[in-house]
Amino acid sequence: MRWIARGITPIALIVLAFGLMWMPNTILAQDMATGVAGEAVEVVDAVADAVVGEPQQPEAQTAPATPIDATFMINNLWIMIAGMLVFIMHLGFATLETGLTRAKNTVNILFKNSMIVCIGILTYALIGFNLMYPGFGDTSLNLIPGWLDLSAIPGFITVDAKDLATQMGPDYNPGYTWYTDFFFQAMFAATCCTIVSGAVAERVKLSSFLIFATLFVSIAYPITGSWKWGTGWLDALGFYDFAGSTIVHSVGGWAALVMVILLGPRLGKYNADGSSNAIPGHSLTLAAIGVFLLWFGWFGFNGGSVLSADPGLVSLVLVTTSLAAAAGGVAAALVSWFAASKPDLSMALNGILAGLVGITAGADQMAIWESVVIGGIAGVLVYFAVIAFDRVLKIDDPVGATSVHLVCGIWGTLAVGIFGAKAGMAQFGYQLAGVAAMGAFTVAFTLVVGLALKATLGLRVSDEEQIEGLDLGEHDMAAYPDYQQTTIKSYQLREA
Amino acid sequence: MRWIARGITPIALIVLAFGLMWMPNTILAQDMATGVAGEAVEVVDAVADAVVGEPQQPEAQTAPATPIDATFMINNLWIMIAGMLVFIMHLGFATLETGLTRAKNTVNILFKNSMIVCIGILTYALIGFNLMYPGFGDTSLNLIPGWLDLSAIPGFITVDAKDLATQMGPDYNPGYTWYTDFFFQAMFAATCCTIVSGAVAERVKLSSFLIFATLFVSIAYPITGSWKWGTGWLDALGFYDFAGSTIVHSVGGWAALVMVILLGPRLGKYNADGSSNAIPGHSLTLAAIGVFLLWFGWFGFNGGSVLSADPGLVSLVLVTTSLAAAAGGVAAALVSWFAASKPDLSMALNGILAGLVGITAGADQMAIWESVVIGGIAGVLVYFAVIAFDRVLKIDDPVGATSVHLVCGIWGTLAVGIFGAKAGMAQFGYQLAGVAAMGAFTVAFTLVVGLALKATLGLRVSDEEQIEGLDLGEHDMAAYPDYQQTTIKSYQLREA
Amino acid sequence: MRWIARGITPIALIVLAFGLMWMPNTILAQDMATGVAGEAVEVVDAVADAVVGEPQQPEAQTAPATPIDATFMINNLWIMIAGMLVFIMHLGFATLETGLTRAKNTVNILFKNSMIVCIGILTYALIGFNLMYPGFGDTSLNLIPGWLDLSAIPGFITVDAKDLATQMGPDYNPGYTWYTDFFFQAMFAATCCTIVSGAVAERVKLSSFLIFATLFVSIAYPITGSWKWGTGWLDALGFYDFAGSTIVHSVGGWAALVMVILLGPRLGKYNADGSSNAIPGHSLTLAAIGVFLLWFGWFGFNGGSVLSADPGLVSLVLVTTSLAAAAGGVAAALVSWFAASKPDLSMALNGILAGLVGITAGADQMAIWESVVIGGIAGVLVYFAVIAFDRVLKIDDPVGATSVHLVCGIWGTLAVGIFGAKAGMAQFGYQLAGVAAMGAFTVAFTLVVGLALKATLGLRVSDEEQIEGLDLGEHDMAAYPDYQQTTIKSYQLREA
Amino acid sequence: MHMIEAVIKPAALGSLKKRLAELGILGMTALECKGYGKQRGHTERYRGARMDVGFVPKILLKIAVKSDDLDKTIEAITEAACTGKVGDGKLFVYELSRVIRVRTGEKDNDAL
Amino acid sequence: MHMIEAVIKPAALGSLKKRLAELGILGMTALECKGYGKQRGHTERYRGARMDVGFVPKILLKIAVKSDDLDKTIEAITEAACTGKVGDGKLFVYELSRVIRVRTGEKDNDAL
Amino acid sequence: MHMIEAVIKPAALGSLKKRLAELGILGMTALECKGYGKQRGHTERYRGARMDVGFVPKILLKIAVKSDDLDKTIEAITEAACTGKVGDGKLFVYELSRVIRVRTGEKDNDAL
Ligand SMILES: Nc1ncnc2c1ncn2[C@@H]1O[C@H](COP(=O)(O)OP(=O)(O)O)[C@@H](O)[C@H]1O
Ligand SMILES: Nc1ncnc2c1ncn2[C@@H]1O[C@H](COP(=O)(O)OP(=O)(O)O)[C@@H](O)[C@H]1O
Ligand SMILES: Nc1ncnc2c1ncn2[C@@H]1O[C@H](COP(=O)(O)OP(=O)(O)O)[C@@H](O)[C@H]1O
Repeated sequence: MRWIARGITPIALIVLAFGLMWMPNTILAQDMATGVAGEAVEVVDAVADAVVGEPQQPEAQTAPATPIDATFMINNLWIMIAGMLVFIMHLGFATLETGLTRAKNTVNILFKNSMIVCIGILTYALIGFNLMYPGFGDTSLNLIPGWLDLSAIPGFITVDAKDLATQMGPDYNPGYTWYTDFFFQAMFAATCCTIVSGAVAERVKLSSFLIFATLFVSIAYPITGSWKWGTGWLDALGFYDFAGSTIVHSVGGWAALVMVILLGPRLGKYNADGSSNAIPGHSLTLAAIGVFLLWFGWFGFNGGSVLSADPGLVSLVLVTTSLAAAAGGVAAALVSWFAASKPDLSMALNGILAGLVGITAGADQMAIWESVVIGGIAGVLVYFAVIAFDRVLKIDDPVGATSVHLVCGIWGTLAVGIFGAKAGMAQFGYQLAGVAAMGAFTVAFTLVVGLALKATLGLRVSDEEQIEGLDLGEHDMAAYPDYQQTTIKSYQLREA
Repeated sequence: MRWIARGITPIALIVLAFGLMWMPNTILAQDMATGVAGEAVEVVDAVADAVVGEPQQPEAQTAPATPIDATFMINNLWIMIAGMLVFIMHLGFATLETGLTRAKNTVNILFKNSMIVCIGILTYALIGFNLMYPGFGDTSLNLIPGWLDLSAIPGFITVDAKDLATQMGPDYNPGYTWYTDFFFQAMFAATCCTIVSGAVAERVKLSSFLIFATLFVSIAYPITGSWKWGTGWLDALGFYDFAGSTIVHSVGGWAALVMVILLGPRLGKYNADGSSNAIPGHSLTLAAIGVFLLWFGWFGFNGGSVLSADPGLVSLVLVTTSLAAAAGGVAAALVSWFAASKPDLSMALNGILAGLVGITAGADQMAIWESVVIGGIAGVLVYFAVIAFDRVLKIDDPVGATSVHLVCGIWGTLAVGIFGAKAGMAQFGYQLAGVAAMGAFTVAFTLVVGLALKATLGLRVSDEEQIEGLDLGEHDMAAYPDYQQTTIKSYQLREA
Repeated sequence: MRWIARGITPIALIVLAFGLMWMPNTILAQDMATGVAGEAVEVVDAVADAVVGEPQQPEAQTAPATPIDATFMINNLWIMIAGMLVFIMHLGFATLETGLTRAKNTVNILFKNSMIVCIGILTYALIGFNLMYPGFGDTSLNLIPGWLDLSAIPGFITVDAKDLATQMGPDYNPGYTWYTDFFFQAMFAATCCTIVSGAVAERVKLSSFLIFATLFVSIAYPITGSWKWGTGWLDALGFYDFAGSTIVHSVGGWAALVMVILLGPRLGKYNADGSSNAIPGHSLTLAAIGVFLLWFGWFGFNGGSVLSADPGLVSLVLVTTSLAAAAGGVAAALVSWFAASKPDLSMALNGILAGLVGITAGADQMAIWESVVIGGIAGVLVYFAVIAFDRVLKIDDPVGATSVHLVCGIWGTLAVGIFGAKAGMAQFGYQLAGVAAMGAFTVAFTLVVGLALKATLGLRVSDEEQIEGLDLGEHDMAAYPDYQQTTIKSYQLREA
Repeated sequence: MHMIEAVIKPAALGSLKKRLAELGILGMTALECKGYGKQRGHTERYRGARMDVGFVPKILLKIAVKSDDLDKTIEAITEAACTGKVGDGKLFVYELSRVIRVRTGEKDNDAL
Repeated sequence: MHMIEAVIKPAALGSLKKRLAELGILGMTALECKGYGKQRGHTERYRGARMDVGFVPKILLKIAVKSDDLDKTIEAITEAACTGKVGDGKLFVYELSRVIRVRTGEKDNDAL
Repeated sequence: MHMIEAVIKPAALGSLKKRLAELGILGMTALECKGYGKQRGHTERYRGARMDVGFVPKILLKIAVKSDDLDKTIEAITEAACTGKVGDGKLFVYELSRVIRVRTGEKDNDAL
């Protein structure tokens, strides 16, 4: 009976989703298998037969029937590679979050992060992609034009009336095919959930979190995203967010903030007198690996957001991204060196991420020196944000997701109104509007879902489970059974 | 004297191989250095002088003499990048296998995995590549046409009569140069050996394993591979295996299965009453890192198997690959959640790999929903396969290689006859024929080599060495000398 | 007061650098924001508006105003990706160095490696890039033509008179934009510093090291680099170094050697009788991860040094690079197997790196068999070099940086005179000249800076801090607080 | 002089240390250990298999006290470590014949 | 009451625990330790250098027993842990002056 | 027979082992432990927060000796482990009632 209470809801939900995904499509799918995919496959065969099997038989070469435009191929190739780079960010998040939390919760964190990617991709195919980029389908579902457009939902990704041929070539978009578009955007989508995952780590109930994550990635993120990237009302207003300082990062940060408040701090985090204990993560090596991988993936996150392989723009974006990250890292390291007399690696790493988040909204708008300034300020901001959240606001965020993604996401979005080609009071206003609107929606959504979960399944594991670790409580597993763990530490002194 | 018994055979073999590789070629090589490579280098110089040294001197630019077709450049670039991605899969395998085994065998596993890559690339250059893609050379060595064609072996990769110029441009192949072809295929080749490496971990004798791996990657894999990808008899028959569900994965899985049976289970794995003990790996974090890296690399494994940068096809393959992986992960997680009341991370990770292996044979043939179904079924299959191998068949496979690569490799290959554009009874028959033929050959080959090794060097380390760990036994090293290992665990209870 | 002695100097230096970087540019920058960047942004907008927001609105597509040459786009794309691959080498170095040192110094090593990347990119933008590739600017600063040309320093990367438009298209260079050029070269620059970082690990004072690293990467590396890649006197002479066996690796190796000698060995490394103790690193898994990532990144390091996506050349380079790495790994493994009766993983890993360093100077000049020979010899060399440095010369280099980068860097550079299309006595002489000239400059520079630091801040932490670990001494942090460390080891026996 | 060896739950260490400090006992040595007793271990899972983990992580605390302090120390430990749940642990007390402080060579009660 | 401290080979823990359970002894505390004795350590290698590792991983098992149970417990441990090879380990026995169960405050024999 | 339990600084283990070997004492058992005493722990930092780490890593060395060897062993340990700085550690000595060598069943002094 116990697992029913714990497990049935997420399972039911996911099974339902799978069902929804297939049922309306099975009939259409039959056509597709012989139609849509069949067409694709004919092309495949033409190319593949010519190319695959006979590398040693030059005489067999036949060029693909219709020569595809080289520029289109390059653009498409870059966006696909960018999508892969964004994918590797999920490994970055997984190692970062694992490293910054305790060994006894490792299995739980890895499970959450693996599942978020899987669920994110599946639900984005099922509903998110079409919800975020509307414009087709039943206009009667265009409930509040520009604000809430459900018209694309009924059509699953490949089963609408659109001719696949047009989706696969430059007629769909000068930059990439429909599949490439989905691939790149789906990898983005899961990112915002992962941000929440880190903030709620070490005490959230697995089943509740997975339900929240599924709803967040399939509904909330696409709706706010569509306001700008789906050419919605914020886009019309003039709001600018190049690669998602707000659409991805501050949105994820807001959700993280609300969930953290609903959840409460980890056991032993705050003392009776209100003072705060540090609860160090179990491997700064893993954390550093995560930050390097995130930086690496960010080349695709920002560079791919050019949505073409335009040499000037993409290379500019790579340079501004790198300089902002570097400036953020150095700034946070120096601030911690000054403020605490010794340089703090965890802060330097956060500073790099802060710089990356900060430049994301305007990576294509900034000159070199501006990217350094934006990144540097983000690095300083993140230092004080971590301390403010931790000690003043008593927000217990084990990995600093709110400081990095929320605070620096807002900063980066506003910076587009301060620096770069778009700088100006009006633009600053648009940016503020975008931050506020998306923030408000996300906070409201998260509050509703979070409170509903709290009232039903519960959000928080028991205190016993927290002490024992979520790996045992939620998974009956241990991540590192061969190493002797040590429980004799300092902060136990204060846990009393 | 002891190392002679242990070490001399692999060394002799490898030295012999190196000798063979160089001796017949040294004379020809002289020509090459000034001829073949010389030609290459002239082009290099033309480009490099124009490009490298003088980024600040635009006036010095001279375009390469012969402008190369842009489409060819793009195709070639993608296949090169895909090869790099396949390379990183070896890191994925290394971390996955390391994570799923005990800390005391870590050095051994890392050594095996590093050496497999090195040996795989070297022997593939020496013999494998030409054996797999025959069609040139001495037709008298075409022993059984379509089945066993050794004609290409005498010519080492760069020293045959072929004109390099034709090998470097679209005349060789519309997709890539000869070097690119070799690079991509060589990275593939080592993969099948790595599958065996995981299954035999924690008790196989290093020297015997390295001999087996060398023979397997340089002889067995290219022969079965050539039946399809070398345009052999299975290709003629109609067998379809897009990126190697069978040619790479089930072949590796069969070899793993035979070796595991020859080797026997690890000490303490099975009790007197036949019941099975779990022997947990030492780091689920490493295992998760491995799975993410494998997924990342699979974009190149499947995406590169299009053998061109065709926008529609490659992006379709990336999407089907991702959705199958996601479905496999979710399915395995849910099954374990239902079956064992708590979700099992090791199973969820296996499920992701299962989905990837499953979609590999038909990644270019499936519609979105079909890739979800194939991946989902693979995720369920892998769960029950792990349990069946472990508890019913008493096959001790520490990393689940047989479940993931053999079972799901077969499933994926057959799925091409059930789903997608090629679905049909006839195709299903061809798929079955391919699976059976390659399986039979691989089992026979592995049995012969395995039994020969067992009778001579021995396959298995001593029980003392197993208890102490192969790191000390085979390498006199410890992987983690700074951490206190813990030996006080549960399953010792049952080892008695 | 204590932190002043420790921390103020590097801070002052970096703050100064930041100041220098911004001050002269702020006024110009205003123009830039509306001018240079503004222009860039107009193009961005044109493309982005057409592409980003409206994936579902095919009618909105407007191709970029000026269609960009496809070949240029491909070349540029490859160099950008190669830059990303070089970036990931920094993660490779970080994990390799962390793995090969003790757990108590992990935070310090990760901090150094993170900061080197950040500082390297920032200073390379500030001064290094222009110092390395001179040719513009105030000719009065061309102090010793071809030897020391400071003319480019006054102009920070984006603020000179050059028209951005020409920098962003094929007019700047047939291979890539100015930003791409900077991105790729900046990622290279930090590499040489990282080499030093590993060699001085576990006893160097953080502040002193950071000052040294900043000066080295911003001054010394660009000066020697400009002699060849900046079309300086060594280039004119005929010296050839394709991707930096000398310009990056042996230069880094010389600096490492000098610093190690100035620093002295770690406590407990050498006994009173002159014999040497092994001080094992804390995770061979991390070391192996590092080597795989470095190999992966080397595809960009060498492959990108073609400076175009030329299919024949880049694929040739990928193949020679892989075969040299493989041969180095196998050779070092076999030598250690023969010499010590059991195969040594740490040596096999070093052998892979040795092969990579060895092939770097002539990766585009060698035939397949030559790359195998060069890599194999490098693998043998590195084995004996490690032992010679450690036991004969009493150079305490925890990660073997001098053996890998200095010895094999020299070997690889000289190999261009022995093998490949350029082989010949004259070329051998040029190579020797290049090695000697860059070595002499680097040794002199490092001696001056190193002695100055030794006399002022000091180079070495106190013995107490060494025993306690630099993580506590320099950072007040512990990398792995959840694991019980073990201090009961063998070599303590000899520390007495 | 007596040595008290207390096997306690890891979570009790903080309060226990505080409590002992109040008593003026400022020296102790702690070791990671694993206990087996009435408190049953848990079940772990791995790749579909279950396994019973008999041992539970505990801390073994060694506190040498003057014989006069023995009773009050025992009392303090018992109170601070007691949650009333199975697995709270045990105290083992034995006599010490000598105590020496390495640094000064002080002996017995002077060394405590 | 006596405390038996047994230094044993890690591989012997399983059978030993089972054997003690048969005797009705269900409480014990285990610690990771490293032993130095007649069983010589091994040689390790690292980057071409050799080093002698003197200490061998062992388990230190602490079992408090009623004095009546002492002999049979010792016998049981000796049998279960003995492989006849150097390094099988040693048993050290000392008297306990007190035993207290934290949870209940039970004392001495009642606490065992 | 006596058991000497020495809490020492990790860095002292090497010289101590050498010194004991000179005395002919070749058996010992070492455990990782963490000590709390006059030697104050250090302050650690993590993400901007400070925390006091009270426990300092030490080694707990157990050496069983024949009673005749007790004095000279104590002396040797004290000398070898003494650096004169706070935290050098302490020796605790107690009587053993029995010693058994598992492999041979030898008892008491014969087992040492
Ligand atoms: N006879 C014994 N000898 C040594 N240690 C024991 C003994 N009995 C119990 N212990 C230790 O005390 C711990 C707590 O004992 P347990 O029976 O689980 O709880 P409780 O005494 O609170 O009922 C055990 O985990 C074990 O470490
Ligand atoms: N005098 C001693 N004091 C403490 N522990 C000892 C002593 N002698 C032996 N030991 C422990 O007993 C273990 C086994 O002793 P050893 O001499 O190797 O084997 P055996 O007694 O079977 O010949 C050692 O590893 C050590 O931990
Ligand atoms: N009363 C005690 N009981 C158990 N262990 C103690 C006691 N007092 C000290 N120790 C151990 O001895 C170690 C050294 O003691 P400390 O007071 O720091 O140094 P010193 O004795 O050299 O002044 C401590 O870290 C602790 O492990």
